[in-house]
Amino acid sequence: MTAAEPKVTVDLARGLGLTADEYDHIIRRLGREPRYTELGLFSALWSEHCAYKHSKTFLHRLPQHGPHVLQGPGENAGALDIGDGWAVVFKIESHNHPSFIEPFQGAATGVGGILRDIFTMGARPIALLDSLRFGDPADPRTRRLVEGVVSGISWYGNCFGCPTVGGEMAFAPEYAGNPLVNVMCVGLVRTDRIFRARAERVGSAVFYVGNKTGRDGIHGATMASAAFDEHAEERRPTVQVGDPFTEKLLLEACLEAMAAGAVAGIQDMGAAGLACCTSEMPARSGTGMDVELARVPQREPGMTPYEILLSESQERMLLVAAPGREDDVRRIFAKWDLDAVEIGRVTAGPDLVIRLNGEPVACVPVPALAEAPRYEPPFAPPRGLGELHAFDPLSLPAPADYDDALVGLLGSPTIARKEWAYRQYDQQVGINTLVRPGSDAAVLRVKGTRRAIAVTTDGNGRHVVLDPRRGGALAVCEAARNVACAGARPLGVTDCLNFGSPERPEVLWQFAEAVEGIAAACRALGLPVVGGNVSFYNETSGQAILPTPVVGVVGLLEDAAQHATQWFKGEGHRIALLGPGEVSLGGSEYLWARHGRLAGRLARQDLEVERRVQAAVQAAVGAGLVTAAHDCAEGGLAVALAECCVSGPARVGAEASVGAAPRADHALFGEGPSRVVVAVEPGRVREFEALMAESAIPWGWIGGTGGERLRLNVGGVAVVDVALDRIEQAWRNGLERHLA
Amino acid sequence: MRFRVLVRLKRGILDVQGAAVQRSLAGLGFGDVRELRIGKLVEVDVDEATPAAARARVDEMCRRLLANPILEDYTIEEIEGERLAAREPVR
Amino acid sequence: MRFRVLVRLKRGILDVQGAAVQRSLAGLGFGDVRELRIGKLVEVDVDEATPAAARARVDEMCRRLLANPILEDYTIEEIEGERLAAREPVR
Amino acid sequence: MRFGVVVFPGTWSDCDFHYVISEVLHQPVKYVWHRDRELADFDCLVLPGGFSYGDYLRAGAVAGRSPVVEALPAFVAGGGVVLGSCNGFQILCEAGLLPGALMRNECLQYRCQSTHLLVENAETVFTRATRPGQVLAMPISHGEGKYHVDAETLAALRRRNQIVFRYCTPEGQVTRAANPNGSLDNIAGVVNEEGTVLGLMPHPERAAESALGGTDGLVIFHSLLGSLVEDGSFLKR
Ligand SMILES: Nc1ncnc2c1ncn2[C@@H]1O[C@H](COP(=O)(O)OP(=O)(O)O)[C@@H](O)[C@H]1O
Ligand SMILES: [Mg+2]
Repeated sequence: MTAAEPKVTVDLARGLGLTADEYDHIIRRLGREPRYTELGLFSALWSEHCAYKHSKTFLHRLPQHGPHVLQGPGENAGALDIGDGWAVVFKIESHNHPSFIEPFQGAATGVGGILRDIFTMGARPIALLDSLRFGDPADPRTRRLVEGVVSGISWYGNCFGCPTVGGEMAFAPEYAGNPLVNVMCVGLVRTDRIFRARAERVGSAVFYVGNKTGRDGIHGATMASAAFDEHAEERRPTVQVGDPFTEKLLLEACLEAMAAGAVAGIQDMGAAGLACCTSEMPARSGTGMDVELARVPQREPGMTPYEILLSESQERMLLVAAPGREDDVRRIFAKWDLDAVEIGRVTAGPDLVIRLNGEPVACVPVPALAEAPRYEPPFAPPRGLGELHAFDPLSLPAPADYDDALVGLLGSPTIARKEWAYRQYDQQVGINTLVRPGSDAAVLRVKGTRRAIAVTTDGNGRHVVLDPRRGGALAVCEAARNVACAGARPLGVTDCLNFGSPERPEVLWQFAEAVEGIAAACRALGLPVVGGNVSFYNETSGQAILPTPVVGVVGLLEDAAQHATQWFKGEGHRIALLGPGEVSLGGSEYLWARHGRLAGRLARQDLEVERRVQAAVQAAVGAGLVTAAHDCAEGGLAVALAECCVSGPARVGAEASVGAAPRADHALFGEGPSRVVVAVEPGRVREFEALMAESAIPWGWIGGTGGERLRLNVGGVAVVDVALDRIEQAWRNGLERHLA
Repeated sequence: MRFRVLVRLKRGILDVQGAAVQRSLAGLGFGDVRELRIGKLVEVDVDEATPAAARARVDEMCRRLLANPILEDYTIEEIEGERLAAREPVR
Repeated sequence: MRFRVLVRLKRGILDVQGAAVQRSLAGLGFGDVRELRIGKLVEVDVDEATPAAARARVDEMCRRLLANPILEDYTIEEIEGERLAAREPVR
Repeated sequence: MRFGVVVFPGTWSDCDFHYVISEVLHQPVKYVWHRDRELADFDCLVLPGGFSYGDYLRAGAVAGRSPVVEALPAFVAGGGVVLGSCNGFQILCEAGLLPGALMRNECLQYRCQSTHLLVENAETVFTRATRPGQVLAMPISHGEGKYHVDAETLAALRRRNQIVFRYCTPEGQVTRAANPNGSLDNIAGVVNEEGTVLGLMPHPERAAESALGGTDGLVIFHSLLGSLVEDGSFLKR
């Protein structure tokens, strides 16, 4: 085998994605030329994906601390204390590239990966959310991607048995060559039972558990090395295939082994597989590891050390056993029909020693692998931003018929109801789901307590491209506001930063600005970022996606019964609009859906007002003063009101009026931060008014519920008067119509 | 003309189904199964002038829809018989 | 010994998946497909002394697990070749 | 009443049934491992939903041949009753303990949604607490729930009143639109000839608390509890 190993040169290193400088750096660090397998370790661990070479400097701007934080970034997932001895563990991950290559399996394995991140912390996953972006559904290729991705998520999540309770699905041509598949998972664990990816005690046995290793997803660079013999075709890296059944067994076996006290540390074999685990676990603990690859369960004959180390076969973990508990590990995994093989030991370090049949094939100091170089390449705003900002949306013609304009917007793919997707997802397994998909945030009870959590994801690439800093902040604010509308206090954030190539100055600028915005909003709202993911290089032939930070927020309800949903519950309720009056058509869904334009300026945002609005909504829901609460997001006030009318089990009409505006479309479809629609029963109006006064936020009554129509007046003029039936038709069937 | 398309996972791709079925068979006492792989069977009846044209047509269908080139290989066999699946089953 | 088991829905049972694939093919311009049915392919390698014994064994697997007699028929064919699915794919 | 909830590899509604039986109904309940054959401790066994063995071959096929399922006929002959929901129903059909088979949904997609069930037979131990013609709201969550039997068996099922639930509109109309998966005759649940084994695709355990959207699923449990007579046997139809 060693005979077939390619000679290590700077060209080979380049072929594996390392730069010439990095290659020199490796030689200096080792004091010699790396061996082939060693080079493989470096290429994987120093990749952008594992090492955050281009993003680490910026990510340090994000606030990571707070009173509830039990675990911040750096572990498999973050953890927050939610009281009564429970912690919520959560994280979001991207699987964009694999999903483009093979939508079904790519999305499925994305779900698998994030589930493992949660249960390696000792938590039982209780909810998934999927945040998706696709190109124009008029393109049949996009439709195939959508179908593949949604059915892949459905298959994996349903088979595994974790409900998918929320997410997003938006469409824009910039995602055509690069769809986004971000999946968030939330789990629950006792605060004193959180596990970490550590390899602390020297001499501890290191176990490989789960599925066998194949040549799945190995760095494409192996292809070059396989050209040395006639088995090139067989060695080709292959697409990763998900196995949710084995994952479910892994979950049960891991949690059982943890409960039995047989586990000291554990990590999911995700990106860069065994290479990543065997270096990251000792790196966190200041130890080393000595591993025998011949013991690794293999699915295919003749795998090289390089392949075994870099394989990304799914449903596998590296587990460090508690001292003397090796047999318990074996017994528990055998009970669940899983491989659990001792492949090595924790050593005093500092080296990671990889052997094949006893012979070392790699011997590298763990810190060298963990300390990838960091880059701070130049960044600069893209040209042309000024022109985009200068565009005045009111230079476009106003709609001749506002009924049609509203109905058209409601039926547009990004705004239409997403039931076509989420009815394919089990939303209830675990019997915790108090609010299912279809409201601002999903709400799940915490059994055995009075509490519940609210979860959501949000992000709007159009906002970010026009103003990355404000767009980043808006994503945090919208997600937190969604959770507040459900009645929860936002507790913490996980973020998935989807951008183009960081080697392009304008992309890196967008990234830096967006992170700055996210950080500012998190600080203003008191939200720590406890985990996340950076996905760069989302571009096809030089066309980058819209810069898309997706923000996941978890919030807490002290009383599960006091939650709200977005739809009107009955007639005769008064409708209030909370938050500032300023909106803008710049970057709005209306501007895109109706005029095909992405330009203009975003509305200003005051983070202190945002904080107070969220607190006011949460207090109003908590006190039982509102019968519905809905955030105004894409599509503005008109779409929010229409959704309040038709998204519930029974339709309820409404009439609302807003003051004079530059133009009615600006008032109705303009988007702005910090705005929430609520409904209040007549008997609670006084109490509600008192609470609003106390909250010191801008707000006002705008109308009432009742009837079979939605009527909207701007500056005293009736502009919209549509039957709910028409609204519902457009909105409920919109997505299916576009995907048909 | 009737054809049978056999669609199989490429070598090296984890055959989740096959592995699971092999394990269950072993549990049922069929430990003598050395290997088991699961694929798809597509039987198709096409209207074409010549057998060669028909086969080319089926091949095109495979490339366009029936097989996923990233995960699967396929083979095409011509079959005899009156109607699809009307042959005598074993039972 | 290697066998190929073809599992098909019984005649008379609506093959919804097959019909859907046929429709998609028509949408792609393959309107010349007269009929299309989808089934399962199970390729299995068993260790037995004689071909007859091996075939009987596979038949037993079908009856015990591989096919559901309420919905499905199956046929068993012996196959040649080195390894399962190692035959030359069309492409 | 002593309940057992059977756990196969890949089962996921086990914890939900366990929770409802112990926390909502306050009845004794234990988990039963799929390799167990010793079932004398139980009056009622629940085969819950999930993807046993991944459902990789056919839904319920592998679990239908497991030790605990092989022990079920004797359990039933000894006076026990069995409730199979979702994957549990699929398993009971695969094992031949109930007639018919469950095929891929006609829409070829997984469906998680609420459904309404018309009670066709209110005389079984599982439905005694209902009225004939009553409509129950219970959610479904499955990809393979299209019930199929041959014409002869269907006639026999009707004759013997073995069809217990059919999908219907909220008003009780058995229509095509109310059928979420293309099931023959809108069939959602059937019992064996003796009336001691019930299989249904919907999830009664997800309709057992008002906070989660309804309590209609509890009538099945209330029926069972009301059917258990003093000597520990069940009231026959
Ligand atoms: N891909 C998806 N998966 C699951 N739920 C989704 C998905 N897309 C949207 N939803 C749900 O549909 C509802 C509306 O989504 P969205 O328009 O993004 O709401 P909002 O603007 O209030 O955040 C939410 O409950 C959301 O969770
Ligand atoms: Mg949103």
